[in-house]
Amino acid sequence: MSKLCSLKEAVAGYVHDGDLLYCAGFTHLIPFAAGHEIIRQGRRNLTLARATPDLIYDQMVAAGCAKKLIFSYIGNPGVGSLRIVRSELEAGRLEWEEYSHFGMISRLQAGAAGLPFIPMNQTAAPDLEANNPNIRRVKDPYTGQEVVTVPPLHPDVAIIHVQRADNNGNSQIWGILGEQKEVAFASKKVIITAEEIVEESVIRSDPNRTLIPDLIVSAVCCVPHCAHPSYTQGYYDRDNMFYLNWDKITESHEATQAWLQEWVYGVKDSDEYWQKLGSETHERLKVEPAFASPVNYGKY
Amino acid sequence: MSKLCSLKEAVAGYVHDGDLLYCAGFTHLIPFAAGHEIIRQGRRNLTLARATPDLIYDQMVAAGCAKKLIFSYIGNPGVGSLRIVRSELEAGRLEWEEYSHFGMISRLQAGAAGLPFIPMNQTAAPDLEANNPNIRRVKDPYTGQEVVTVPPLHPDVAIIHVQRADNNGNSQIWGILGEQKEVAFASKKVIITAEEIVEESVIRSDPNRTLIPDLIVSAVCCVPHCAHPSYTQGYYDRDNMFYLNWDKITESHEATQAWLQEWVYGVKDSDEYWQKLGSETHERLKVEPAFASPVNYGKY
Amino acid sequence: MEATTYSSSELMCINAARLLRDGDVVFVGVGLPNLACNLARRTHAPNLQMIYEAGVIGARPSRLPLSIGDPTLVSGASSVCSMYDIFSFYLQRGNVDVGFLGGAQIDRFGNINATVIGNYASPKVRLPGSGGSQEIAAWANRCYIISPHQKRRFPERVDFTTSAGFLHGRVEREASGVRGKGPLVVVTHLGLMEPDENGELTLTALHPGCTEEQVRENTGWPVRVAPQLRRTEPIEEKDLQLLREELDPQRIYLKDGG
Amino acid sequence: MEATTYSSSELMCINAARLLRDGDVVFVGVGLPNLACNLARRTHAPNLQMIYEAGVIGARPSRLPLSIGDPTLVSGASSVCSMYDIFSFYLQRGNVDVGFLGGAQIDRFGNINATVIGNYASPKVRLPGSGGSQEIAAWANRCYIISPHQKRRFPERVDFTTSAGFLHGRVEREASGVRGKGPLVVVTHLGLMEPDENGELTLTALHPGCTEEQVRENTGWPVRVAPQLRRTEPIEEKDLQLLREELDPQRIYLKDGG
Repeated sequence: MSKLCSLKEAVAGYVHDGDLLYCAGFTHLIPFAAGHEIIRQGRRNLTLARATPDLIYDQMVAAGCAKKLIFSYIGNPGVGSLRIVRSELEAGRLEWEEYSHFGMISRLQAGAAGLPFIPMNQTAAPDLEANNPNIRRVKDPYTGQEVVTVPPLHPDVAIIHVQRADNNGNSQIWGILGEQKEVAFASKKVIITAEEIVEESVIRSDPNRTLIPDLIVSAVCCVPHCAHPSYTQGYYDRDNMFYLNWDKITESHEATQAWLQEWVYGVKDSDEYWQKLGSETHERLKVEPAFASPVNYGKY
Repeated sequence: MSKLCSLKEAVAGYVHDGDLLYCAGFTHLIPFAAGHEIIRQGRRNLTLARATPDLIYDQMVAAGCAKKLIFSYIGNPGVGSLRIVRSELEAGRLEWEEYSHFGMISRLQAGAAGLPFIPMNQTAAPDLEANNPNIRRVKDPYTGQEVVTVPPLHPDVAIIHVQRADNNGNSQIWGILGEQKEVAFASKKVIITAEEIVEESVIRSDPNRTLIPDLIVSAVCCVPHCAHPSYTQGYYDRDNMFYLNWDKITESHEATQAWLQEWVYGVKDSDEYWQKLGSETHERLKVEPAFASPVNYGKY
Repeated sequence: MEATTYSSSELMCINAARLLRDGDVVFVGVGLPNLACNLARRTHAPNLQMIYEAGVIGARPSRLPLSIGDPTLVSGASSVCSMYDIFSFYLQRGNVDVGFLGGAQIDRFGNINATVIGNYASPKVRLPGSGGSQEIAAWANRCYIISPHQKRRFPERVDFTTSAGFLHGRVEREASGVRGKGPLVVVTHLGLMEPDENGELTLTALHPGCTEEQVRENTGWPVRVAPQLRRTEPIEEKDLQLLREELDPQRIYLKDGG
Repeated sequence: MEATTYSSSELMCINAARLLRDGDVVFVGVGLPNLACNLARRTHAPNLQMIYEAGVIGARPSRLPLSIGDPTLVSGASSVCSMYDIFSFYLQRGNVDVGFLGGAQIDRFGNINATVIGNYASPKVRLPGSGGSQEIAAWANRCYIISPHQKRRFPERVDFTTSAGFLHGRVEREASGVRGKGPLVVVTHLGLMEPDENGELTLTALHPGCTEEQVRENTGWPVRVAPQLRRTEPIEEKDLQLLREELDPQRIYLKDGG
């Protein structure tokens, strides 16, 4: 059953004001185009969850989409501070809920597994636990020692960018996997954005590569270059220059809003965005091919 | 650092009397050749853990290697009863510890994750829990509801058959994954048997396919056809005829011992065993190739 | 009109297939459940999703799988994952619509014994044990049981509860908080039994040519008959043909079981 | 003999590399730790295993990674897994020998603050937060901290304990039962500090040309000096050459930080 639709339709149909949203991807495959579409459609009061908010949430916060952030590391990776998010937090204008990476990812694992909590070993670091009532303790019934627990996270909607998917939503990812699979299974609805929509036979020739099965997917959108300025392994490189530029742009409120005007509100969709980036950028982000060794599944 | 050695050396060096052993593989990639080598080397008082003991443990129990079984399903898959194991259990000559599949696999997941226990939702089926003191309860600190727990399993040694590995032990598997990865990380030592030893560059061309990393591997053995009569996806088919024959053979103690004499004690190693099976069997188990679609990682 | 002849396995298989809805996600075992699912997929439920406990999702076996981990399940499947993932991300998470179950004993309240006949510590007969069924019975949205109708298979009370039906009554299952609705239909070669409001299995349908008397004789408790006892639809030639010619041509699972 | 000149980043990086042993499994962050590990792998520790929190194992980056999830970490790596797996199967399971840490504040007992300056609920400065460091500090067998030696970075007590050092003393960490041995060395641009039997960081070595006086002036507590104060080995030209010509030719991380 084909779930193919445009990103505009998917966001209109499945992302609502007040939702708990998880745009997945640990530095890799961050669905920037989906974030921009959400900004264009003017969503408000979202709770934005991501281990690393990254520029995508900095932009969404700057555009006024968010009321709360759930996170484990707020930085501009490899550059420094995430200025918008940081200043909103310091000013008390943005609610937040904070974990370590492992705590955050464990919430997703519990959510994906249908568990009411998941245990983690103690870390002896007391202060986050003291400040987050979601972090609790339970006694290990075998040794009597305490372990730390987190509850499941169940986003209303997850947006997950992948290298290739079929019409039904069976999705394959290679390179850094981050928390993509756990987010998909933890969430109530899943929107897939894919660099390429391929024949079902391509997916079924390599079932071990399928990270997300169609049965949990609500919508599939063909969105090439969706991840810029992050990257898609094998398709294009990370645009580090943009990560550096964002640090400058966000030094001023005016420059930030001007950027949103020009690059988000001012473009129709991700195709127009990509064209606007220009051939020099396209050239700079190109990658030479390097193929995986063949794998024989056999005809059975 | 190469860990390449013969299967004989690996068993001699890493499998000791009294060990808790886990030969991995859920119907796929069962390391029969390793089981036979353990029988030939006369190991005794082993605790044999496997979700499905399958013929490999039936044979090891018949050869007198085992004092205890940890399992979740004892059958001859697709055929019926596992006669040797069943009669030893009924006669009270073999100790046992029993779980559901999910309980068994959860013990491995806890072991692999370094956790003192793992929670599972309730199933309302009371009797296994009442008969196995390892199955306990804990109160979910969020809802106050009880969940069921199992403790980690940490085998002394795991034996894991894979399609291809490099000298260091980086191992790739495709097809049914079963509990291979969890067993490897849960165990104190890991022996890899591989259909093929390949160049490190083959493995590194497709890192997402690597299920087991070298850093937890003690020994790597090149053992083609190790899994017969089970199978290796893409390399040879399951020998269902043998599964049916075993059911007949094990109707009598004499026939069982005669089979062990001829096919285990009577052959030097897995190469001799495979040759002895003969060309008709080789032909019958051949598979036509069917390759996975190419995947481009890109040169970065 | 000449009567169609079929084995009791064929009868049960076709009636089990009828319980499946298009789009269902089914946790499949080998044998009759596998045949029933493939039959449904080839007839009224083309979008049936078959999931196997070995970690295979969306299998499209091109030959009859002879074990739960047959390589034909993998070739052409849509996804493969670990066993831990299939039990946690799929089954425990609530992504499985239907589970098929069987066992050596099924009792008045749909509880199943696949573990031991006699005492657990020193069993008279040691059976295979739970495998996946303890969790399937608890967490699949709907469960169906397939079993030949014999008195020894349908005792008043199982010797050992491997998988929960309605325990001592529906309220007990509901109080436990497990997510699945429990066994909704038991398909035998005589007819269908379904739980009443108290969770007790009652005869709700008879296959063509079968009688209440046969059911009473072959059930280990005084089985009640539903007020509106139905007849199951007659077996159609085209379903038999699919089973015999394409799905199990060697009659490995279709040889008569009762 | 002419004195070799180098930046303080180069000095810290080379001294950090010296702490690594051949065969170590290292949980690597970007920046100086990444350079230190690559330097060690290219010199005395060819079998160093580099693991990244993004889920990359056995990385062999062919260019300088600019983020923790740079694609160059994946191409040519030996394995990639999910973040849940890297934190549970690798770090929590005890498969990581060495973790590198840094932070805005490091206190007398090696506790690290990477979360807030001031009060948590209404912070003066909001820092990035833990990321992976809370668990690395607890569960890696050995931890090393790299930081420029400045008074504001080395307060008597951190404002917020993001990652545990020795808490209020070694016994407190040991009582907590965490598996790792805690911070074993703090590498600064002035020298090395190591915990004494009570877990208090004390000056154990000075880099060539640096003085106890400088260390005292730039530490926020009355720092003790080990009875056997050492000098670190002089920086070798060949290490500088590797860093400058091959590992960070654009001097992205090697531009002077102190």
